[in-house]
Amino acid sequence: MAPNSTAPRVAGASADPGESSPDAGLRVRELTVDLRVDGRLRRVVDGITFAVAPRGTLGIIGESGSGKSVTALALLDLLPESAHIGGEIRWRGEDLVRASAARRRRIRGREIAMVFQDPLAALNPTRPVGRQIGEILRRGGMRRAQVGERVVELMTMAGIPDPTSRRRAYPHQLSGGLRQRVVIAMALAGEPSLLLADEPTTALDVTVQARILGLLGSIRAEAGLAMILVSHDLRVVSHVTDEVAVMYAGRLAEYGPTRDVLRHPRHPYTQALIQSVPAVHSRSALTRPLPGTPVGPANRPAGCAFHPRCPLAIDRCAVEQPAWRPVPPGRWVACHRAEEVGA
Amino acid sequence: MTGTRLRVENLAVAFGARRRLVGRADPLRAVDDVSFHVRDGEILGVVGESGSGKTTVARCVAGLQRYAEGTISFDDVPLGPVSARPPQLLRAIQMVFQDPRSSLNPRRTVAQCVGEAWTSFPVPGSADRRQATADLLADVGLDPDVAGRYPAQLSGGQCQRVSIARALAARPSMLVCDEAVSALDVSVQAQILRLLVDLRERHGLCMVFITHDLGVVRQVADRVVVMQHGVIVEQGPVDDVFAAPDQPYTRELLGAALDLHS
Amino acid sequence: MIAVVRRVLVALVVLWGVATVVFFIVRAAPGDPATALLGPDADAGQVAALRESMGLNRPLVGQYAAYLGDLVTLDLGSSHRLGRPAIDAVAERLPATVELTLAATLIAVVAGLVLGALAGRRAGSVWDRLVSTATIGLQSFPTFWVGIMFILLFALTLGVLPSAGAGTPAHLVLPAVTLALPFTAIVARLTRSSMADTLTESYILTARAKGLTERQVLTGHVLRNSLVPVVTIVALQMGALMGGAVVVENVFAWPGLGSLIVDAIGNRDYAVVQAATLVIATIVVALNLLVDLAYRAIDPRIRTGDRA
Amino acid sequence: MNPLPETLEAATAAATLPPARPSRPRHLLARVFAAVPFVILGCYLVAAVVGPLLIDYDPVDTPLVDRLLAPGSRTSAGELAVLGTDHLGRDVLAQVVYGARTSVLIGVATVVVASVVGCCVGVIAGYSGGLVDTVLARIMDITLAFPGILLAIVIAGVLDGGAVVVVAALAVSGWIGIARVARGVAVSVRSRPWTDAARMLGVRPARMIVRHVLPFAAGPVVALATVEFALVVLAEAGLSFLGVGLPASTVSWGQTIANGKEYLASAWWISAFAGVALAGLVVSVGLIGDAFTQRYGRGFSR
Repeated sequence: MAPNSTAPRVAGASADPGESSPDAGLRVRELTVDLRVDGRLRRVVDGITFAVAPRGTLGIIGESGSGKSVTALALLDLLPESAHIGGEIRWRGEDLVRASAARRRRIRGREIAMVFQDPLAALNPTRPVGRQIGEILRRGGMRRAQVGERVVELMTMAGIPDPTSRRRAYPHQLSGGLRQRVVIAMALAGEPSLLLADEPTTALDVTVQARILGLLGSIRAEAGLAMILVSHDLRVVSHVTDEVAVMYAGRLAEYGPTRDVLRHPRHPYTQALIQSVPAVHSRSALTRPLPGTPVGPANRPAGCAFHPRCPLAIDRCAVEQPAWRPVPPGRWVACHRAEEVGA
Repeated sequence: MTGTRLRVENLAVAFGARRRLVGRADPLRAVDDVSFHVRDGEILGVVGESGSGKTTVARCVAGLQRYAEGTISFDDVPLGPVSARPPQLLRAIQMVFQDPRSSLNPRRTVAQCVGEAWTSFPVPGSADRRQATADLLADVGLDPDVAGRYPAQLSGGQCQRVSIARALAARPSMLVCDEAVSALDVSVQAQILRLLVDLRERHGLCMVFITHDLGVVRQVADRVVVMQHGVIVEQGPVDDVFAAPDQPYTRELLGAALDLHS
Repeated sequence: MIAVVRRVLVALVVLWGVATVVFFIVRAAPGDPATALLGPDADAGQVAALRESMGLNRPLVGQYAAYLGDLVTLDLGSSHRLGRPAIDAVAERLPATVELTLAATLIAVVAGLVLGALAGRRAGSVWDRLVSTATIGLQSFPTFWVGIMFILLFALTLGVLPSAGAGTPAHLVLPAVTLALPFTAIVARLTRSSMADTLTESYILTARAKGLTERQVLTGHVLRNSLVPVVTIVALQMGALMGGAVVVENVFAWPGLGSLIVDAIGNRDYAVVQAATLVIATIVVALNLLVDLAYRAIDPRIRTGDRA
Repeated sequence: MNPLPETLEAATAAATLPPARPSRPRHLLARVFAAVPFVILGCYLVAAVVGPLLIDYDPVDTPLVDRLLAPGSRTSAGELAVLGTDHLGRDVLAQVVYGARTSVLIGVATVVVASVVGCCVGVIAGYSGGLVDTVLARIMDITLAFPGILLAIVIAGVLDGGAVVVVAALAVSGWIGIARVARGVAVSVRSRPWTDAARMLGVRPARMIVRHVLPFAAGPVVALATVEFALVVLAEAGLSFLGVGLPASTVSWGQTIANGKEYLASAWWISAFAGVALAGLVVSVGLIGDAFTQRYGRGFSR
């Protein structure tokens, strides 16, 4: 694990100085997740640190096995009981890792809500969507008539046309885009302050994706939500978020304002990712791709996890895990040769 | 100008016609009046959203899907379903599938997967199986050591390379790639795209490249066919179509497609 | 609606198939039913007359056609041994079998659901292993032997329950429990695996993400969704239950269809065998049909016909 | 549609349940427990094969002087009747041992017949699809509508005894389950891209079935066949119990149990030991079948 002598000064705090008190928003420090895989505990998320200010947006980007989805599930305490979470998850100053299970459950949905990737799988096929949207309202003791009104309101907010009749529809009767809107309406039902969206548009068509991203943007602005967008798609993250955390093999490679990171990546992996994204609106030549495949927690090599694929790797990289260090202005990186990247 | 290899004319596929107890069946057209061609050494991109019929077209060309109307011919020989294709024609067109894992039989080794073609028809240069397999694996950038492994022991990108090697084992003239890179991580996707483009040059292959990712098409295709609801909306050279789309749907599609924003 | 009509038609076709199979099994029986019926002392004239009246002289196809024609008018032939229509004998015994199977179903469903739910809540838990192993035992013990051991214990040794016959609720206890045991195991195993499957669904994760308590997730999403397949298969297994009843009835001398069939087989009274088998098959097919329709009502995906 | 990225798939699966296919038990104790049913089954097989060589038994020889002797008694010939004698003076232990042979033979024969028929029908139906599949699936439904044991009772009862008839009667309902599993596997495999790839490489249907379908059907079919073996053994005993099974000259646990029923009050051991033997065999095979089912699954879903 990266030995961090100083508490990382988190870039998110500087984005909105007015609300940068340590008790606001979400601050994750040195988060580790050990999951039981084939009977063995494996460190799937290894010491990651980031923060999301109130109304802030963070993108977590990573390829398969990078631990980005596990991180999202860990934030909401949705991992199996055999999972072990270490470090700190401070939500409005309260450490959720040490909070009681009941307390964490009360935060789920009501303060931090989640939007999942596949809307068809995320919805119970045997119940009308309106009931699913209104479920926590009803369970919270709201009166039936009020729940109905609120459900229609939420559906309207999520841009679902004709909500009064649609709420009686079953998930399979709706298109992919509408289903994802239902899932979003469901997430909004608890009036959360932070929305955790895990690959919210990956299962959708491009045109639908554009609309859903637009919807998420406007809802965020109207309701004043903070958002974490977990995605493998750098393009989506680049359009939606102010800050980005790049994950590789369960660790953070790089973290900083999205625009800066994309323009001047400080980690060779980020740089390679950016170069791998094919452009639509301009002719881009095929670049020399990175060799090898992304590693998962099971086959993470010693030293820097990225060194076998890294064009800048030196002997040191195979031995010593790079420290998580600040790179001005407001950036963090874990690379021995960060200064030479892109140079 | 080089010659036309694949020619698809007025292709129509009636799909999932719902049978009714009373009244006549109403066929849902998955593909209607689709015509395009692929020239020698060319990569034709076919783009569209889900339900546009692009995969159905690919499967018709591959002979895996029966079609109601139209003709498909390769080098001016009409193409029937796979079961009716003569060996020469069968060999000529091979396919690379989307999901790298399920496109390989998990109970067979890489060598067995790759060599499957040779059990059906003799292919020049396949007399020494072991050597031929090693050559093919090298051709797609794999270590010959993987020959004895099972698909589960390989990464997604490696599986896709094995699929490509299996297709190449038949010495095809054309590859049909159905979302061949969609399930891969971006960094691996770039590798496979690079490999396909290299193979085109080395083996003089032409390709039909089905994808929903406009960026991928722009990067590798020479010409593009845009499909929506089973019909072709627009087709032409990639740069022309992408720079100045004629049709509103193409414009919408391009408008929705994101580039890296910085 | 069209789907319903189609299901009914299929059910009728199935019944026709069953009737055909029964017909040919009975015709394939060795020996001459007329001779068997009249005994070895009967003279040729008597046998010929009986053969004539039983329609045994006609060609097989003709017999088959006549048989189907009779079936349509609910004429299942008459028992020469009992000297009355076979359907009457069946009708007389049917209530006892229905009583027994219903009682067994009730016991099995209640016990099975409870056991299965206990096991399915946490796969791999102690409860899960306990129930899984116990159900294999329940399924493996032969009902006819368990019934005999019950008689030995509760009737002969303890003397608390009657060993055979019917009439009082006490008479029902041993046969119903015996018949219910393997069925309980089936229901429990189904419930367990169905719950375990449902728990892996993404929408369960969604429900947890909403902040529902584990209990609310269980009642609101898991139980309801896992019961659908259980109900279906339980009803499909009713056929097996009626089959089991045939055996159990013979252990406890329960005056139902099962004892009737075995008696009739012993006496080569094929009209009764045929009638009883057909009636049981009809009940099973009708049950399957009902379940199918009920399934449509429960699962919206099927009701709206969007998924096959 | 894009598949789930592997992480999320793994994470969501992990989030709810341990892996569906349990790995082999790792603890020594667990291994010992897992081996128990195999050992018991082995004892039965030994008894079935070797037992009759060691113990003489003649079902027709009825020394009435020795009738209804309690377990542990001495017979008039001075032999020890370990498990007692029945109402005709025949040794119960001998019946238990000879019965094992009958059960195992009938069980194996039936399961082999049912598996071969079921596999052929199922694979052909599932792989060919279309009308053939529809018709065969309908036939399966028709056979399924009969309660299996009732069908067996009617067939075996009407067609008068004999091992062949009993095997046929039991196989008639036994093949359906196998056929359904085999069909499920075939349908699922047929839609996998690797079979499409093989078709494009000119692989013929026969080779396709052998190479790409049967290997996947084998596991689930063996698992189900094991479970069916247990059910067949039960059903055969049931038939014999009802007197519609094997002829009286063949020793069967079901007959022994039926014989003992009349003497329950005075000679419980006749029914009891045969039943224990029967249950022991069925339980151990059932446990083995369960382990197989967990390892190979009921089909090829997912």
